[in-house]
Amino acid sequence: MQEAMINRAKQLLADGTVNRVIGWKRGEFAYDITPAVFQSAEELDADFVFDDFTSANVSKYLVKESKKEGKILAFLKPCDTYSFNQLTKEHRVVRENVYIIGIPGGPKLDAEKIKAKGITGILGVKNENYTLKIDTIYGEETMPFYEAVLDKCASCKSKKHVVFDELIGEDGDVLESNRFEMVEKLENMTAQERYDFWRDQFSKCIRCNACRNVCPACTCEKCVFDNPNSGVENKAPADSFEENMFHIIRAFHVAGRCTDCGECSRVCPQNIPLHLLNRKFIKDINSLYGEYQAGEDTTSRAPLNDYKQDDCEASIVHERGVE
Amino acid sequence: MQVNENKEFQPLIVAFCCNWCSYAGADLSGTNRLNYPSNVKIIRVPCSCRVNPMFILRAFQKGADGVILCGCHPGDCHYTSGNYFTRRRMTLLFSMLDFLGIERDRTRVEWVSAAEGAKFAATMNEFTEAVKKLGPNRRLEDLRCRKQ
Amino acid sequence: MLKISIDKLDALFEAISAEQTLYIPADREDGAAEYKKYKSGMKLSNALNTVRSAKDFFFPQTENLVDFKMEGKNIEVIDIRKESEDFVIFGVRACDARSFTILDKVFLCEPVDSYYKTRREHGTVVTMACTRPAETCFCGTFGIDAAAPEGDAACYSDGESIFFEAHNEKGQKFIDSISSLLEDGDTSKLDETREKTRAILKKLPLANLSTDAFGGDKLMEHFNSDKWGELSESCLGCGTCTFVCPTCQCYDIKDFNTGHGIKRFRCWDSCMYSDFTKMAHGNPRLTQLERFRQRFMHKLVYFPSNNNGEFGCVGCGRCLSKCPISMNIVKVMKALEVK
Amino acid sequence: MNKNLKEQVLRSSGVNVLKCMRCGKCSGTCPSYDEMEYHPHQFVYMVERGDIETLMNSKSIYKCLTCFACVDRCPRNVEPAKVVEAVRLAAVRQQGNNHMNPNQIPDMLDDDMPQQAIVTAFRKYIK
Amino acid sequence: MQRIGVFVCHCGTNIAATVDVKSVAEALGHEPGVVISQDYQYMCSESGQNLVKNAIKEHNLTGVVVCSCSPRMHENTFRKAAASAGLNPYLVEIANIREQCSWIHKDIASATEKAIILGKAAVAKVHLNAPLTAGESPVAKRALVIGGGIAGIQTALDIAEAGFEVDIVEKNPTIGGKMAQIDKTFPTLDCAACILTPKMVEASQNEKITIHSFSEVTDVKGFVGNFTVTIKKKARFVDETKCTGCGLCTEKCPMKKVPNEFNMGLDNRTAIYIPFAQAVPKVATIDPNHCMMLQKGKCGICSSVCSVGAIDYKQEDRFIEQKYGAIVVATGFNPINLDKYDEFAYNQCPDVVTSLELERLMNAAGPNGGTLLRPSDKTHPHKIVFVQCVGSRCDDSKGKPYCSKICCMYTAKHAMLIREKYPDTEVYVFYIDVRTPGKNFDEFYRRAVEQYNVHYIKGMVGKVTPRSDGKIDVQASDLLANEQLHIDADMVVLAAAIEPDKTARPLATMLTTQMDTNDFFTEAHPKLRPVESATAGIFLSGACQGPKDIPETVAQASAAAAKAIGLLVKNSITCNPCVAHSDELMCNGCSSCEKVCPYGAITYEDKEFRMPDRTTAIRRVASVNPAVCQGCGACTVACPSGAMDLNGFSNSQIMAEVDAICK
Repeated sequence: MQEAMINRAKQLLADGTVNRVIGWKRGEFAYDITPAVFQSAEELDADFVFDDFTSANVSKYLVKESKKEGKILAFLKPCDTYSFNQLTKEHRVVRENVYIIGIPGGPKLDAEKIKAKGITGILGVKNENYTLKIDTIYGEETMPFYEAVLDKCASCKSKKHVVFDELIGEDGDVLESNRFEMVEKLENMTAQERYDFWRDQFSKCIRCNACRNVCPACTCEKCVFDNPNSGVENKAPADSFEENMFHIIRAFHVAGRCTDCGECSRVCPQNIPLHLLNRKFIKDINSLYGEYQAGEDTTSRAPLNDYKQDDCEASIVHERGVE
Repeated sequence: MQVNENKEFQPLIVAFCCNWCSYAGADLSGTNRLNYPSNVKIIRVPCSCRVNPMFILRAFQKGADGVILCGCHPGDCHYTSGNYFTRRRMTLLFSMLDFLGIERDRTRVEWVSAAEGAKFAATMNEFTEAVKKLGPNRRLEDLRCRKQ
Repeated sequence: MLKISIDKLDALFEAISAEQTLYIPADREDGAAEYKKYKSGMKLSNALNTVRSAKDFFFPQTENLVDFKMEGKNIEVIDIRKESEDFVIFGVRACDARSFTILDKVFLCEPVDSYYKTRREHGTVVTMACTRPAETCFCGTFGIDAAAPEGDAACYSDGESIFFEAHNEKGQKFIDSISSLLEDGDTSKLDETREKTRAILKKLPLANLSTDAFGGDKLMEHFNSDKWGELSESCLGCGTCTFVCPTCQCYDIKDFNTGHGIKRFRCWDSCMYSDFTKMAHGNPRLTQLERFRQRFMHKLVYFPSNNNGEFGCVGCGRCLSKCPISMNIVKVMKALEVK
Repeated sequence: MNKNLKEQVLRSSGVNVLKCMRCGKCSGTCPSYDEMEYHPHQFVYMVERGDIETLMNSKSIYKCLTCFACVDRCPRNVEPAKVVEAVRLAAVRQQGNNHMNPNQIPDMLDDDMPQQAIVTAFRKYIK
Repeated sequence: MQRIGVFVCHCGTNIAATVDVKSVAEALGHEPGVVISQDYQYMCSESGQNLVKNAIKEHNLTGVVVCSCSPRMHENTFRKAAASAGLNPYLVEIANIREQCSWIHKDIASATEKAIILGKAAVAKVHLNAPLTAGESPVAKRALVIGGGIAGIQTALDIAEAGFEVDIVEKNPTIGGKMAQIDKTFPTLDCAACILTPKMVEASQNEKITIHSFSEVTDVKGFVGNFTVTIKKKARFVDETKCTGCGLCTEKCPMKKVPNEFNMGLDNRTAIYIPFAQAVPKVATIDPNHCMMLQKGKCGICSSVCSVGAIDYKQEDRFIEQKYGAIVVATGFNPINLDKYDEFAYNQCPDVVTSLELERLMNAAGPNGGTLLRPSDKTHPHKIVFVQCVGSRCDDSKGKPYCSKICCMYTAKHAMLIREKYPDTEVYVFYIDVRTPGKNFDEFYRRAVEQYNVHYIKGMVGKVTPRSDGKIDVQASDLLANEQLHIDADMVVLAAAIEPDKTARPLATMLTTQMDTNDFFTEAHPKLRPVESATAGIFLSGACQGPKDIPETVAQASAAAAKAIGLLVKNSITCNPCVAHSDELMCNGCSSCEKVCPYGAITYEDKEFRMPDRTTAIRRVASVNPAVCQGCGACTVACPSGAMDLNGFSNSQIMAEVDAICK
């Protein structure tokens, strides 16, 4: 796959279709892969990588890249295409300036999950028949592939590319995923239990903004939390309220726009399951206003920018679920 | 004289009212001398759709124990569709607050027309009682703002 | 050397926490470790290191500095500093221990930061030697010996017992306070363990990372390097690296209106943020390239330039594992040292 | 009047009888109209009123051919045939223990009787 | 530094009885920024207002807070007072301590405490008030009427009567619309042509009215008072200015087999045609789909017979651009397509017709010259069945959910006319309900029953089956007799539901007006603003807003005209200054705000910006048209970056109020 991608990228660079390529660059170890822009065939040969760890969603980079001179080739996984489409819909990327090659999605691996098994000193990771052979300073270790899969991939919603100029590999389908399981589980807890759960999670927050800055829906020119005139600007949670505030408002601002790409939870250094907030909104929107998948198209009205005269009343919150 | 140590908890209620229906409805309940607790403080907004979730959280942060949002009945919005957006926004916001374990009865949306002075007063009485039962807002408060 | 058997650690922690507040690295539900206030039954984490560094103890993420009270049009200033209590941080790794030295250079030089100083004076740092370094470790690059950590007192484990060694008076006082639980022990197995650790340290993938290309005098070589563009391209501008870093010490001071007064507090800031060092005239570093460069130039050039060659990094490797897009100081150093 | 019966009919038919605007198109289109004591529109109305027992006791429930003409043509998607079927089902269920026993059948059994008819007989006829 | 004046009103005892106004004034006097705090018996009285005015001048106030009755009562009073003292009127805030405090609370202590808090909130808000100036925007003195039916004609005539230029855009070759096709009108049974054609002629002769027939609106830009509309004048291949309407070409045209839409396809017309004798403008139009010259390049007869040389086979669509101050939508209705109602055999049997087809069949200018004959065999029908509510009042999947309103009356009319003219004909009307509200309407229907012996039967027809003997079997249930009927009819007339014209939806998009799910235009307020759309400057006339009969249509047409005239007489419009505005540096250009704006006040433009990182970038940013924005604030919440804010109710102002109340 990696080779096919490099070869196609070289062709497109050579025939002038694009003048650069966005993809992933290999790192020091097996897993520390960085999104990068490649300008030449040599750079591609030297550093371009596509493997079980290339999980980063590069669509957000295209906000800036697509406004530069010339066309850029972007390799997008199915989940990334949803993000890209949503950005197109919101006029944040210039579609004409991006040549999209759809590539197969995950499941991708999570180095944290390998480390959580107590495996340290990781030098290399190989997938042999869905068993990971991990070469470490302390000898070789093995673990089942699926135990190291990223959470976001474990509950993958779609293998379908919703936008592309060409595909490498085959296009897949929208999947029946179990992605709302944990949301449901929380909904069925008592309010006190839910409160305790989230307090436990949010109290870990260090407001590093990784979730926000990686989020392809959070592309504001200036975030309200960075804007001293917004009245809610803050840099660090000085109180539990501010932890709540940041995550509620962030989830609200991306409600109906979040494609559920799962990057927020992937990058959280404190392992806060932030995607649950987004999924709660998605689940509510689906059940209250009809199925809606952000990024599926570029024309539909976002649920929060739309209404029906017979929408349910807000009191529905009082009438359902567990108190 | 005996001083009552256990003073009854008096919640602070912030009510956002749209200028055209609910604020007028509140005025009407005043004109008709319909009582509701002085715990309720009204903020006038042009339309219920002007109310940003940030305002509601801000009220809780600064010490409110309950926030209620009043607007024109669906279909009667002065701006034709404002309250429809309000309804979706607030449904989702309240659902999220509930999801985070914040007591449901601290927030509410109520449609009150300019003619419904009695409904306004009744709603405020009911809501204040409901919040009183919940006690002070502890789950969504900013400790720094707590009054000593 | 004085030692205690590992199975008696509970008793040790109980004894320490009876006297003063004790913080130990403990495992969280999600598998990561963090410093927690010791409570009975809590177990010392086996993890190599905590997600957040130990700097929080002396330089917390947010901290109230002073209160103002407004009565009508009058303003009253209230000093809210309270008498601090003594505390012990147990199990600090060599890298984090060195980070305190670096923070000291910032906060204890004139004008002395009294908030920091008070906490530093009341805190006893008890370090723990590493035995299983990870691939992300490169403390050796900065002359740190993970098998012989600094701190007021140091601990070493040979797998069965933990040995104690005081480095200063405060450390000695700490060991004295628990001496009833300690016994004299044979260090031959410990020496073996240490040698083994040192051998592993030499084999680490980043063991050969060198600081030769950096230092206070290398400003002109790197400042205008064309590598910065490429390196910073992927940076999201979040503050993860800064906030998990044990040596990052930038902060902002802000006022918060509680409704019945003003709280002036300081909180961590990150040079990666777009409004970092925003001043009346505007912002001196307008692009992510400049902000990105600032962070690494500060650690590798400016800090040594102001502090007799000491680098502003301790090689703990937190940024390596936590950066959302895996861009980090190692990649920067490797890219810049190539001419 | 039996409120549970009404509930049962509404639930098993899945029909919202309140949607009916009483246009009578169902009866206008019904091929079995003349055979029926109660006509499709009456079924809908009587179910709305809760008068289920009368319908259950009427032969009309077996006269409906389930041709679905009424379902197809009802302007308001009320689906009267489903109501008829639901009443029929309610009647069948109520027969309960009053069904014929299998061992009673041989006496009456005609060799040429198709099997399906025998099974239907279990449902329809009481002792 | 702010210098704020606080004025606490006693309102006689209305406030002072339950609120200790002195201590309110005292407490607010200590608030930051407050330089003077006074109480007075009646603040709204002249001397009270003078108190405010003098204080403004004396203390050079930068803001005024009046603690008094509801702002809905006296906000304007105090704003005017401030303005007369030289303070911007929008620097005045009212704390409502009467309706929302003294009148609802009995306990003096708690009422006073609350009054102080409300006052503090107002002070906190006024700190952040900005002086606002109401903008003005000029009004183009010309109206556009889209649709040339009776609604459009009436509106145009009324506007022209008031002295303003009006353009009518009609998509068909002639104005007149549906009413021109109708034979008689209820409840008076006078001839439709007799009352309509004079109006059509009046419209064509009125100097102020320009008729763009065979034309369509293709683009609308701008806003109230200042619309720029592009009109496509479709090629009719006949020079309108030359054609005299003599009709020679239509006689000579060899292509005579084109279904005649004016007669609902019941007879044929020629390829070059004039829709009907009284057409306005009376000029010929070539139907390019059937003209042999345009299709095959052979023929040219019309051109050779035309004595004025009006035929121009090379004519192309022309586009004209015009500025308008007001736009009236009068796009009307159409009967629905009956394809999906198989049970009525409309597509199988020529003798099953719609009501509009019946109008033509009975019209003297219709295909049969006014004699009612069956389309199939041209014989007299002796038994006619009318079916009501075909496609109306249906579940969404089955048809239209609404009542088409006009069918009951025109069916009564048809039945009566038939019985009058052909007394040997039996007429049956199958109805669900007979709905005849309106002046002289129910009397009309009763006449059909009592005087003309029309058989009204309650029950919907279930099935219509054409028989081989030429009769039509109509199967229905008589709900009152509780029996099923079979009627062997000669003709069946279906009262098809009516729906808005297909051109309405794209037009609504162009106009940024709202539509309901049935594609009827939504009025600004269902009760109080029934002829205006929510978008300022766009008015609604006739059936485009909902099913209507002719009297109602004409009434609404005149009402819409009155509203349009009310706008056109103004030289400029004063805009509400409390409008939204976008901080372009923050704006993402994501279009969220545009989606929630009910007025179409937000547009986007690509602007060049000097970015914080010293680069220059073209960015898509929102801009709010202050003349169109009504200040609801929906956009401010839809905007994730907080770039949108609302004058007079800004984020910081509302948060300051929240803070003050929660102190």
